[in-house]
This record gives sequence, C-alpha cells and structure tokens, in this order.
Amino acid sequence: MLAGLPRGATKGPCWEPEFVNRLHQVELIESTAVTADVTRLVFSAPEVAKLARPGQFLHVKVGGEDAFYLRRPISIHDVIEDRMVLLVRRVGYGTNWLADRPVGSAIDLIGPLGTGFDSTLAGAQSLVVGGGIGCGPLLYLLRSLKVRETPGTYIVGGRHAADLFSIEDFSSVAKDVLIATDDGSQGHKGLVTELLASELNDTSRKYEAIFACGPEPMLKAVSAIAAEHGIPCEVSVEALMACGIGVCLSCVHKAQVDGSTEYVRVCKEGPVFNTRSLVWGN
Amino acid sequence: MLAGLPRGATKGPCWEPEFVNRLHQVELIESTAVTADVTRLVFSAPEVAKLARPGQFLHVKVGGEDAFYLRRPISIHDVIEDRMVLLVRRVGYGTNWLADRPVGSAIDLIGPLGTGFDSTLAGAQSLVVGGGIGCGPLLYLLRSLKVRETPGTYIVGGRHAADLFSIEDFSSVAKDVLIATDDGSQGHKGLVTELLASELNDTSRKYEAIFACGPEPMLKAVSAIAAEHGIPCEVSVEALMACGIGVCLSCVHKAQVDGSTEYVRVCKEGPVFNTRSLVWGN
Amino acid sequence: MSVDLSIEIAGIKMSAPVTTASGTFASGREYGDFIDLSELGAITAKTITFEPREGNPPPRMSETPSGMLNSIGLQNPGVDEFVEKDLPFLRDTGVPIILSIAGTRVEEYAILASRLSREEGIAALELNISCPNVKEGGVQFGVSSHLTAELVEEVRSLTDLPLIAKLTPNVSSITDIAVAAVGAGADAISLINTVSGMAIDIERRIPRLAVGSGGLSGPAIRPIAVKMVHDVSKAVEVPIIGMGGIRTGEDAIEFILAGASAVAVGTSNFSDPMATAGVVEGIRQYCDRHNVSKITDLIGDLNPR
Amino acid sequence: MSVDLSIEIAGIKMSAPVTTASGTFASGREYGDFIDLSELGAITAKTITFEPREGNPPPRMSETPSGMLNSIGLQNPGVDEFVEKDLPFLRDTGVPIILSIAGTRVEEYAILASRLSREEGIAALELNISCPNVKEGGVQFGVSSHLTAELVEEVRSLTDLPLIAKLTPNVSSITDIAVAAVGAGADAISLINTVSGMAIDIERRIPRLAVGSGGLSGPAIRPIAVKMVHDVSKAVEVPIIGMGGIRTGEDAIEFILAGASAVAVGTSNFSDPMATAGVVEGIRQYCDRHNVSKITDLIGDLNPR
Ligand SMILES: Cc1cc2nc3c(=O)[nH]c(=O)nc-3n(C[C@H](O)[C@H](O)[C@H](O)COP(=O)(O)OP(=O)(O)OC[C@H]3O[C@@H](n4cnc5c(N)ncnc54)[C@H](O)[C@@H]3O)c2cc1C
Ligand SMILES: Cc1cc2nc3c(=O)[nH]c(=O)nc-3n(C[C@H](O)[C@H](O)[C@H](O)COP(=O)(O)OP(=O)(O)OC[C@H]3O[C@@H](n4cnc5c(N)ncnc54)[C@H](O)[C@@H]3O)c2cc1C
Ligand SMILES: Cc1cc2nc3c(=O)[nH]c(=O)nc-3n(C[C@H](O)[C@H](O)[C@H](O)COP(=O)(O)O)c2cc1C
Ligand SMILES: Cc1cc2nc3c(=O)[nH]c(=O)nc-3n(C[C@H](O)[C@H](O)[C@H](O)COP(=O)(O)O)c2cc1C
Ligand code: FES
Ligand code: FES
Repeated sequence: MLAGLPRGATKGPCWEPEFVNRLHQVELIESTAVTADVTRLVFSAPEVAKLARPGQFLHVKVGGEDAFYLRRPISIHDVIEDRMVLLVRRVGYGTNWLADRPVGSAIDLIGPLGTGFDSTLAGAQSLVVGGGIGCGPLLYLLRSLKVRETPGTYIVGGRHAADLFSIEDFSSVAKDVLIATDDGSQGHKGLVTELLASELNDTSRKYEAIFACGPEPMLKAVSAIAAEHGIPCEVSVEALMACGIGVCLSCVHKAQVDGSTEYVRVCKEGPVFNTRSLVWGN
Repeated sequence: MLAGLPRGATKGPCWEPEFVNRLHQVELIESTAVTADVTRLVFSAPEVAKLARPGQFLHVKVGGEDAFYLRRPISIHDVIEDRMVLLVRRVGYGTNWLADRPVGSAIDLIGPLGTGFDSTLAGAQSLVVGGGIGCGPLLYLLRSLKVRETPGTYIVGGRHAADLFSIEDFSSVAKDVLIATDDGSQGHKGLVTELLASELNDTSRKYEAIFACGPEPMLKAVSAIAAEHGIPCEVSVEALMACGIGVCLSCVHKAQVDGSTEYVRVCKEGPVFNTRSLVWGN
Repeated sequence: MSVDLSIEIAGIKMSAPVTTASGTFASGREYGDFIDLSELGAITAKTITFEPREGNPPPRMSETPSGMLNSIGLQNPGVDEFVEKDLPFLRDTGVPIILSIAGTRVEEYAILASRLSREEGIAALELNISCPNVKEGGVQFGVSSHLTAELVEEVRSLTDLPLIAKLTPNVSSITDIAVAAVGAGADAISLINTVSGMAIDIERRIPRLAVGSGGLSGPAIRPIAVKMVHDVSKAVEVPIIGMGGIRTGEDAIEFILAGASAVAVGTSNFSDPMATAGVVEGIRQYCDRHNVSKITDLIGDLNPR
Repeated sequence: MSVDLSIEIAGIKMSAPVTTASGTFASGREYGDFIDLSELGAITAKTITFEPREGNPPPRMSETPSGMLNSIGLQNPGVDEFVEKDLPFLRDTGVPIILSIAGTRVEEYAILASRLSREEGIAALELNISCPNVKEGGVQFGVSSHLTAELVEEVRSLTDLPLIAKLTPNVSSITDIAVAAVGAGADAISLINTVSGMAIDIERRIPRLAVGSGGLSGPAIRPIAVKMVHDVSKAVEVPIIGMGGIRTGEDAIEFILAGASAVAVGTSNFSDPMATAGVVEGIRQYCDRHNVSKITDLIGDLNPR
C-alpha cells in the first residue's frame, strides 16, 4: 500500500529525500521564446537552486490573486548558479499565463519536489532520451552527469527540426547529441526509439543506464528496449497534479511495490521511476 | 407591467432612446489617481463619445480572457472631444482591475446605456447634488447644462475633504460649487442635504430642477426635499447589474408605472429616474 | 467542407444546435443589436406565466466564483401581453420559437398551453418545472417524478405542440425525473436549470439576495450539467437540450459529446453579448478541424476510456 | 482585544473553528512543512476503510472553472496500517483528531468504529456516507434518510466517540438527511462533500476522468454549500462543520454566519498550502475589525433583509 512504500523505495540510496516543501517567491529575470510554443524562463531563485536535483519539479502558482487555479508542475530545466531555468510549452491557460509573464514578475512556487533522477546509476556510459517538451529536465541531468565526469549521450526526438530546442545547451553538457525527427528535417528520419535501439545494438559501447523523459508511449517503448537489453532505466512520467506534495492522490501511476501492484504518487514517489517498478496502463 | 412600460415613460420626451448596444474596444490613454481610492481613466472612444449623454453608463468587461466575470456598470464622467472619462472607485475585484489597467490597454465595453438625465428640465436655475462616487456622472451633466446656457449649481458632499475630487473640473462648468463634509474639513460641516435645503429655502433663487446622484439614503432625502418644494427632481440610482441592457431583470427598482407600482429596470428605464415615479424600498 | 449543423429536435428544425437559455435572452430584441438572430437554431424566450408576475424584490443578483446567483422570481407581463408585444417580434426573427411556461398549479400550465396552442409561429413549449426561486411555483413539480409525470401528461393532452421538459438539478436522481417526463409524453428534455445557492454579505451580515437564496448559473456549474446531460441521455430516448455554463463552441461540444442534441447559452450572454453567435461559430470551427460533416454525428460520441 | 476563537463541537475542543476537509490534507505531514499544525482547531484525516483500497485508475483529477473534479476513489492503506503509521503522527500534533471512516456496508462502519474506539487520541469519528466516487460505497447511505439513520444508529451503539455525519449535496433535500442523521444519534453534521460532475476532453472525445465522472469541489461550489449549511442549521440543533470552496477567512465567516460552528478547508490547500492557517488568521482579523469577542457570537448571526 501507499503508506507502506518506504520513502525512496523506487530510488537508489543517494536520493534520500530531504524535501523542503517551502513556498518561494522568485523573480523572473529573463524570458525568451525558444520555439513557436516553448518559452525559456530564468528566475533568480537562490534557495531553490541550492536544493534542486535533476528530475525534480516545481509546483507553480498561475493566474492572478482573485481567480482560483490549481498550481502547474514544471520540471527544473537547468540550474546556473543561483538562477533556475524552466522551459514552458504553451498548451493551455496556465502555461500561457506563465510564458506571458513580464520580466520582473514575482512567481509563487513550491519546490523542488519529487525524487529526481538517480545519476549514480549512470556509470561511465549512459543514454539520455528526450521527446518533445520532455527534454526539459534532461539538460540539468546531463549537466550533473558531466559534473560527475560521466557525461551522457543525448538522444532527442521531435516532429520537425523547428520543434527541437536548446540543442547548443545540450551539446555543451552531453558527450554526444543524436537527433531524430519524424519528417527527417534534421538527423535521423524516424522515431527516437529507433536511434536508441541502434545505439544499444552497437556492441562497441557498453551503456549502463538509460534516462528518459517524454510522452508516455515513448517512455513505454524506451522501457521495453531497456528491459530487452537488461539496462537499468529511469523515466520521468507526467500526471495531472492537484497538490503536488503527496496529499491528494490525484497523480498516481501504477507501480510494483513489495511484489504487488498499486497506485503510487507521481509527485512524491516520482516523477522519476525506475522502469523496473513501473507498470504501464491502469 | 414591465413590457407595458413605454420606452422613456419615466423620462421627458427629449431622451427618445436611440440605443446603440454595440460592443466597443476602446484604448486607455490616461490613468490618474484622484483620491486614495478613486482613479480617473481617459479613453480614446470616438464612437461612444459621439453618442454619450449625461447620466448614461457603460457596461465594462473586467478580468482576463480566461476567467468568467460579469461586466461592471460605470457612469460616463465626462466627454471631451472624442475622449471619454470614467471615474472608478476601488471597491472590489472589477473596479481594482479597471483602475490597475496600464495606459495603452484595450477595454471592451457596451454602451452608452440607459436613459440619462433630462436636462430640458433644468430651466434657468438648477441644483446638481452629488455624494461620494455618485458625483461621477454629474460633471458631464453640468457641462451640458452650461452648453445649454443654463449652468447648474453643484452641491457636493463627502466624509472628509480628502474624499472630494475633481472640484476644479466641476467649478469650471458649474455656476457655483457648494461643499459639505461630515467632519467639516471643507465647506459646510454636515450633510449635503442640509446645504440643499438651505439653498431651496433661500427665496431669492427660483430653482426649477434638481439632479442628484449618490448613495440611496441621500437620494431618498433629496427626493423628499424636492417633493416638499414641488421641484422636479431626477436621480441616478445604483443597482447590481448582470446584462446591463434590459434582458435579465437583475437590476430592478420599484417605480410607479401607469398608476401601479412595479419593478422597472435600472439599466434600461434608468439609471436616471424622475423621483415622481420612483418608489423607495421594496 | 461545409459542415451541416442542422438538427431536428421534437419536430423543431434548427439550423444550428444552439438556442438561448430561458430568462437570459428576454425575447431577443436586445441581443439582436449585437448578433444576427437568424443564425441561432432557435430562440427560447423568458418564462411566462398566465397572470403577470412582479418578481422578487431586489437585490436579485450576486456574482460568485465563475458564476452568479439570481433570484428574479419569474417577473413577466403575463401571457396576454407577451402574445401581444413579444410574440410578433419573435415570429419575425424567422427562427423557431420555444416558449417557456410556468405555473403554480397543473391547471395553470394547462391553460397556458391551450392558450398558446391557438397562436401561430410557436415551435415548441418548454415546461419550466424547475425554477427554484418561486416558492409556490415550479420547484414542487421538478423534484418529484410523480408530479412531473402528472404535469406533463395533462399538458400533453391539451396541445399538439412539441413539449420540452426543463429539469432542475436539485434532485437526488435526475434520471428518474427525466424518465417520468418522457413516459408522460415529453418530446425532449432540457437541463439544467440553476443550482440552489446562497451568498452572504459578511460586512452587513445579510444574504446578498433579498429573498435569501437563489439559483447558481455560469461556468461554475458546467461539470454538474455535463454529468446530468450524460446520465439523462443514457436513460431516455428523446433529444436533450443541454445547458449550464456554456461560453464557447468547445463548451457546447462537450455537452453534445455527453449526449445533448443541442445546447442553450445562458449567463454567458451577460458577459459577452455575442456569446450565442460565438458558440455557433465555435461549433462550426471544431467540426471543420475534426472533419465532422454532420453535427448529428457528434451527439453522444464519447469513447470509453 | 484578543478574540476568543475557541469552540466546542460535540465534545471536541477546538482552539479555532477551522479543520481540514477529509482527503485534502492526508494526515497532515506534508502541510506541516508549511504551517504550524497546532494552530488548527482540529485535523480531519483522509477517509479510511477497513481493508486497504487501491482507488480508481488515473486520471483522477481535472480542473474546472473555479474548481476541480476528483475521482480518487478512497485510496487508503486500510485501518491497521493507518493506526500504525499515521495515527501516532496525528496524535503528536496535539490538536483534536477527527477520523473519517467509510465502508460499503453498515457492518464495515461498525467494525471500524469499534476498532478505532480502542485507540487513544481520537476526538471524533466522521462518517463519510457521501463519497460519490465509490459505486459500492457511501453514496447509497447518504442519499437516503432511511439508510443514513440505520447506519448512524448502528455505529452509535458501538462507540462512545462523538459522531459527525458528513453529508452529500447530491440530494433533493439535504435537511431530510440531516434530520435523519441527528435523530439517529449524530452529534454533529459536516457538509458538503463534493458535487457530482463530469468533464470531457473534446479533442480525444473521452471523459477527463478515467472512471467517467467525479466530485466537484472548490470555490465554484461555495454558494451551494453555504445554502445547504444555512438550511441544515435551521433544521437541526447539533453543530455544523461547513465546507465547500473556502479559501479565506471571509469565506469561512460566510459559512459561520450561515450557521456553521466551524469550517473545513479542502481544495484550497492545493493552490495555497498555507490556506488553513490563512483562514484562521482571516477569521481573527474579521473579528478584530468587527469587535467580535467570541467567535460563537457569530454562528448563524444572519440578519433578515
Ligand atoms: C512532473 C511534471 C513536469 C512537467 N514539466 C513541464 C515542463 O518542464 N514544461 C512544460 O511546459 N510542461 C511541463 N509539464 C506539463 C505541464 O504541467 C502542463 O502542460 C500544464 O500543467 C498544463 O497547464 P495549462 O493550464 O497550460 O493547460 P490546461 O488548460 O490545464 O490544459 C490544456 C490542455 O492541455 C492538456 N494538458 C494538461 N496537462 C497536460 C500535460 N501534463 N501534458 C500535456 N497536455 C496537458 C489538457 O488536457 C488540456 O487539453 C510537466 C508535468 C509534470 C507532471
Ligand atoms: C448605473 C451605475 C453607474 C455606476 N457608476 C460608477 C462609476 O462611475 N464609478 C464607480 O466607481 N462605480 C460606479 N458604479 C458602481 C460600480 O458598478 C460597482 O462599484 C462595481 O460594479 C463593483 O465591482 P467590483 O468588482 O469592484 O466589486 P465587487 O467585488 O463586485 O464587490 C465588492 C464589494 O462592493 C460591493 N458593491 C458591489 N457593487 C456595488 C455598488 N454598485 N456600489 C457599492 N458597492 C458595491 C459588493 O457588495 C462587495 O461587497 C455604478 C453602478 C451603477 C449601477
Ligand atoms: C438571470 C437568469 C434568469 C433566468 N430565468 C429563467 C427563466 O425564466 N426560466 C427558466 O427556465 N430558466 C431561467 N434561468 C435558467 C437558465 O435558463 C439556465 O437554465 C441556467 O442559467 C443555466 O445555464 P447558464 O449557466 O448558461 O446560465 C435563468 C437564469 C438566469 C441567470
Ligand atoms: C482530492 C479530494 C479528495 C477527497 N477525499 C475525500 C475523502 O476521502 N473523504 C471525504 O469525506 N471527503 C473527501 N473529499 C471531499 C472534501 O473533504 C470536501 O468535502 C469537498 O472537497 C468540499 O470542500 P472544498 O471545496 O473545500 O474542497 C475530497 C475532496 C478532494 C478535492
Ligand atoms: S498531486 Fe497530490 S498526491 Fe500527487
Ligand atoms: S442588468 Fe439585466 S435587466 Fe438590467
């Protein structure tokens, strides 16, 4: 059962949770459109920056004072000194509201939240796979892998070349960057999972871990490929969240816990899960 | 009954309604705080300015695109060439939203609405009585009286001197300005109705009409004084409005129509009523 | 591709699946200044009663989060004046006219129905058995299957006009009431009327509405309405006119997918006087975007999860 | 002047008239990072059942205008694990603990009540007879006066703990249910639980919640809740805990003036993790501003219009 899940049960020991569920008021100091619908937001956020780990997210208040809106979960894209970077894709009210904030705005957020990636899994060689806005949290992961001197290979997919973003940023922290687009407008023409499979089939490399973030069908495919090759794999899953801190049980995903399947909280036991414990579908 | 009320039944013949219930997008070109809680907003609004008559109001959309709010009725304070001036007192969400709009904002409004004051009543001498934010519509009325060469005497009341606003504007269009404050910090110490009564008791003047706008208790008192002196009196009343155009029957006030009392629409048959036809209380 | 938005509900031929929610559009005159009324599928006029009704004392309105409370209390000039002054205007719009009627007793509905059956140019009668504001009025019918059936049956026997029963959401089981209404001869069901609610002015410690409480409408109640439309559409065979918080074409599509054959726009008119036309246009755009050639294909087209 | 915010409800001594709405505060651990839990009048924990419950498949949540739908489906670890892992933490907060219980049969409530009566540090039991998400669960009790009475009576006979009956708003007459619960021995009434609702993803043409529909909460339902609290307070003599869309002290005062002796904060916690503390502070400020010396003076202090 849920309450029976030891904290960090699905995680390596290095991510001993030391949550600081504090509210922060952070200042937006930079806002740049990086694609037609993705905006890069930089905040001055020393406290959050200090605590943030790759794969964690922030629960961000959207909308003015007078209207009622739930918070929106947004991954930590990068941390640069005391600044925190988010990538926001405009999909609805909240993300548009965020992407439209003028520089200088104060934003109210909770975090960092969730368990994050276990970069100790990585060893010398790892693959970091991203699709769509799911690439967001991977930059900071790659940066931390590089800092650990185990830089990862970044495999990224998108529909067109125009949907890819921040490739230079990724290049600066990844060992290598491999690109797939549905229409072949850049890199491999086809799915990111095809690139992943061919990398793994290349026996000259010995990958020790896979990290992925993107749409659920992609994660499921990545997970299957990892299982096939017997490689540890962590994925960051999405879920609709209300509280973001483990209270409401809105955000659950099916997982194996102590040999039985149950619903675990994406906001608390996740959003990053080892695919070993994750169960796809309801 | 309501549908039986001939348009303009409670009005003089000059206000033959020629409503143009069109939506306007107008640009905010000036915003100034005139007291601690009253803001003066100037819009570039040629179409509205052309049609606007003293005592009419606008039904203004407040709040962003994504949240649902009803419109807010705001009186036309003044019309200067193709500009329209509103005075907004901060009392809640909508008025704060309006008063906080940055210059350059586009505001969506319907109007001009309602029947307005019948300035033909005025004759050579008239009294124009205002209390609180109710002074709003009276500037444009006084201006039109002046244009007709029958300038009115303006009697205004407030709690303190600090609550009075735009006195210079009023002075420039009124024959005379008389002030009452509750605490005597400016002008007569006491109620505006006391000033009104003493004006009327001064037999050297022969007032032919009274126009008033302000809180309902004040209007009721003014109405009683007018009746006592047998002087025609028009008051602009407030009501909570949903549609603002005569559809929903939210805004009603009790009135005499064809010898019986019924609920008439403040937004359509009003907001200005001849006190002859108005019934106070439910 | 030009989508076919037309739909026939209980013999009412609507050019688009959009009408107005009774009491939020008067008889259409005022909104005719903002939109082309002939683009609407039908106009549903404000509820009328046999005798004139004064309505409730003001205040009659209070804004609430994403909605409003009202306690108008069915103010209306009575059927005779309505027929004389408003019906000709409505007829002239050229769109089907749905007349909403209410009464305090079965006989009053009956007499109204007979009276209106003699008039030209009425497409259907909507039985407002649900207005929560009038103590001695409709609410008693709408919360009881038995009374609803009795009422519909009686009116049914007196008129050949299509009958739409408009249901109140303030019940334990809306499907029971819908089944009763249809069993007694209702040709269509419309729902929901307003949800009972109350707001208090805490500074003055008085209710915000003079009569204490009123009916909640607007986007706040949309999820409640969608659920009830969905449930009723599974329970009865007749077409449903769905309403409750519809602002856009997308909102309307939500109701249609839930099982409504048409929708009505109410409170949104007040904030956006072009809302009805916008809903028609929004439905058209959705259909274009999704290659829907006939709106009827969308009715109840909800996939299981 | 320091206002006395304390209130006693069915023997529960609360230092402030504010508790948490069951299911929106878990057992308080998480929000304890944001607020000082000891400032709350009581903590009402998430509903527990006898056996562990897996809950409904996701998605379980959908935002709506000024509110949200949920279909959690009472996921919980069962009473034994709760008593072992959560109750000690709750006890340690030092504030009165209200445990919400639910079951699919009267016997399950009964067995839970007996089981919990043996534990230390429980101030009261709240009977969740109203969760609309669990088909085979509480909803059947809460919509029927008869079943409500039967349930309360049975539980009453098995425990000395104060009993709070938590009512569902999805009924024709909430006062009937309240009267039945009190008649059967409920020491207090809490209301409202969520309002049944549904939302549809029109792009994918599927319900937004995996199980189709869920419960609406948040500011959108506040007017519905205020009305029901008001009506129930006129119908029964026992204290009422009011909830539904409370965000601020002002909102809480609205419920208290309507007749609630205390309030619970639910959905607002999610957007503002300090909401409960803010409500306590807001109530205090209102009392200061209005020279209210005892919060109890405000209960039901509504002037007629
Ligand atoms: C752990 C986590 C990390 C995330 N990180 C990021 C990030 O770094 N950058 C980013 O832009 N987004 C991220 N998301 C997604 C983001 O939270 C949602 O896009 C956002 O909540 C949508 O809010 P909205 O008000 O803009 O859209 P809404 O108005 O709520 O919804 C608009 C439409 O988008 C759909 N939608 C809602 N949520 C999602 C979703 N999660 N994904 C796709 N469509 C959705 C809705 O069903 C609806 O049809 C993350 C989500 C999670 C759970
Ligand atoms: C015909 C007419 C003309 C008006 N002209 C002006 C004007 O020129 N300038 C101006 O500032 N206001 C004017 N008002 C009043 C204005 O419409 C309201 O103050 C406004 O609607 C309040 O909206 P809000 O969202 O700010 O307050 P809300 O959040 O709706 O309410 C905040 C508080 O103020 C109270 N309140 C609501 N409406 C009024 C009201 N009409 N008067 C006083 N208190 C109210 C509420 O009960 C509540 O307690 C006019 C009203 C009418 C009917
Ligand atoms: C101001 C107002 C007046 C209403 N009058 C009536 C009425 O006379 N007859 C009726 O059947 N419904 C009446 N209703 C209910 C609406 O027709 C509609 O059922 C309800 O408001 C829900 O739709 P909405 O949320 O789109 O407004 C009224 C609603 C409002 C807001
Ligand atoms: C996510 C969520 C979970 C809930 N779980 C429960 C529950 O387990 N037991 C219960 O009695 N009520 C439950 N409720 C209902 C709340 O306790 C409360 O009655 C309702 O949400 C109205 O209050 P609000 O608008 O402040 O949230 C839940 C509500 C939400 C939003
Ligand atoms: S979002 Fe509330 S438990 Fe995860
Ligand atoms: S505000 Fe709707 S009729 Fe006046």
